[in-house]
Amino acid sequence: MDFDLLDILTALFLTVGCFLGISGGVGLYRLPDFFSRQHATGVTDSACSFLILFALILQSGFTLVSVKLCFIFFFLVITSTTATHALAKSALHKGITPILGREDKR
Amino acid sequence: MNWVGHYNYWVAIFLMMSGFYVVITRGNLIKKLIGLNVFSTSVFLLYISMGKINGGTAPIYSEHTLPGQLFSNPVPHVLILTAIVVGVATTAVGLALTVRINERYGTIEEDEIRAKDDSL
Amino acid sequence: MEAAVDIVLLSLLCVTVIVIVYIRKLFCAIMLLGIFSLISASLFITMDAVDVAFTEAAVGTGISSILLLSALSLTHTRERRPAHQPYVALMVVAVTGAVLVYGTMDLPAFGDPDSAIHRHMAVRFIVDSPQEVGPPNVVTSVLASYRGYDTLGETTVIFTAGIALVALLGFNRRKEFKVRLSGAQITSVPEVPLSSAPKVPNADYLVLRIVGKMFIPLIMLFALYVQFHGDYGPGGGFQAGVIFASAIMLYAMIFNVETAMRVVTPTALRLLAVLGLLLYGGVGVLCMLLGGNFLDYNVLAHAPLHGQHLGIFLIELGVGITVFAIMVTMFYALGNRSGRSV
Amino acid sequence: MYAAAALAILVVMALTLVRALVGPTAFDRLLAVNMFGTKTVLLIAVVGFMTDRPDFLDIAIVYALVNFLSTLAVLRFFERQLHEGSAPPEEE
Repeated sequence: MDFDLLDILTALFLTVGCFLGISGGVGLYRLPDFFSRQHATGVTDSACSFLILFALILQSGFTLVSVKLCFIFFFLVITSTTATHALAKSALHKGITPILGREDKR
Repeated sequence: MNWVGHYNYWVAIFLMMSGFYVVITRGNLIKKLIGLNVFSTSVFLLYISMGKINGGTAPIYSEHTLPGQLFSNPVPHVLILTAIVVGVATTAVGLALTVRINERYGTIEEDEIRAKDDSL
Repeated sequence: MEAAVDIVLLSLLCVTVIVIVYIRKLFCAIMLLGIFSLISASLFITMDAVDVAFTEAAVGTGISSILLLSALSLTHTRERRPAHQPYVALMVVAVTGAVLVYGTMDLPAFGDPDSAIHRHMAVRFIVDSPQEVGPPNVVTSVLASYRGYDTLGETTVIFTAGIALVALLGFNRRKEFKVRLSGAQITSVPEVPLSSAPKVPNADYLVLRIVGKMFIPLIMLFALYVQFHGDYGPGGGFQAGVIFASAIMLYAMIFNVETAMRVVTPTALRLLAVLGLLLYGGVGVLCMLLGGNFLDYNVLAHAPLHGQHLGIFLIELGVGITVFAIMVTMFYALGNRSGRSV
Repeated sequence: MYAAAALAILVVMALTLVRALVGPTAFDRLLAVNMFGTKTVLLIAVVGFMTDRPDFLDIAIVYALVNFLSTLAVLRFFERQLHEGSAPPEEE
């Protein structure tokens, strides 16, 4: 099939977005303590959702669908960051302290 | 008999049996309610997976659907739509009963309640 | 390709359930139940059940985890180690499971078009509904018009559950709660008078309050969109009522339940619950007065299709109001039980 | 193309699920649930495009809006535990 620019761009954005998502997942799985995991998900979450949703917007052009996708992105960015903020505040409030530096170096 | 065709039903039965298992063995009332929730979601899964047709889309006419479009079966969707909200309502009544039992007996472990009840 | 997504989601579902069964911390079980409803909602989407996925989404994250958590905070959060060995139960469950799996042997494979249930009712609904009832969303037309009487029954079930909850728990939590049982006073839950309850430090939830103030009107507006968009896309009375209720719950999460109860008072909720059901039944009786049968919307307007359109609009509104009022009543009753702010 | 994106998101969901099942402290599980919610939003959008019925994004909007409600509920639940000093959920 003929590869026009739009399809290439969508494929590119999708792969980068999914790569970021997977790196976030791996970060969530492997990092040692709560706050570093939260850092991993916080960073990749918004970036990955932006790239994937932007790739879908490219595909749907100027229709109601891309308006909905912009809404989703707007809500997603604000709610997930608020949730991460509230989570971190409550964790600190509860006394979970982040690991500062490596044990032998501290 | 390809297992791919029946995988949905087997997963639904597995969920049903695990919900059933939780209700039988666990004494904690809230854990039983969670088991009932799992059980009812498995029934929803069974109904919906029966309604799906390969190549069919959701039963909504829109400019995306061509005239001869094959639609999935809308009838199980209607049944399950109301069943979910009714399920939440009954879970809430169950939780209210659990709260009252806890205030009355001070515990929500089944055998402790039975012990306290006979002693009165 | 959808089959692959389907199978992976189903396997994730099984893994989640196994851990839900064996986890003893109830709080974590409720968190996993949240994930369980997330996976089942995306499963419903891959199986073309869009309205059902909508309801499961709105109910799963919004209502059921909050109600479970409110009840959990009033009871112990850890389950005791089961006393007796579960081998008998395991055997019983395995046998029933095996019989059921044997039963599914002659079920038609997943998704083949000529299985029995697709031939009779479904074809009639899909083919006739645009001419007879009108809205593009066949599920809404079946829910509201073909099965209007059943939906009236289901709304009454939700209404009764709300009454049961208020009867059990009630809203009054200020007075000392004493239980008189055969003379001996069993337990009296010491009510902490609200004034002395440690003021939840709302001040340091500044970010939450700002975002909440921004999002509560958005959620309510979206609920109204869902309510009136039910004919053309996924949505309808049930989903809209639940989403509206989660907007009020968000308000209660950020400020405490008392302020939320001053905003949406329990008496207003009782009135709304009754009003919704009355609207639904009233439309049915109105159809009878105009010469049609009960809940036969053709007579409501000059042309049958317009009558159907008006009828479905009104009863979806009635369902939405009742579901909203009952969900918020449940949240108030459970969340406010021990006098401490949720 | 969408199928690959959908499967990638499913891999991320599996990893998040592992953290939710294993997660030592309750906050890890809560973080995993929150991330699982955002990934479900993306999965719904991609599957909608995969089956070329993209007009079902309302469900993704609902999730995007309501997702942080359960996180707030849990935080309030912890706060009540802290204030009452009743059995706080034991940290393992």
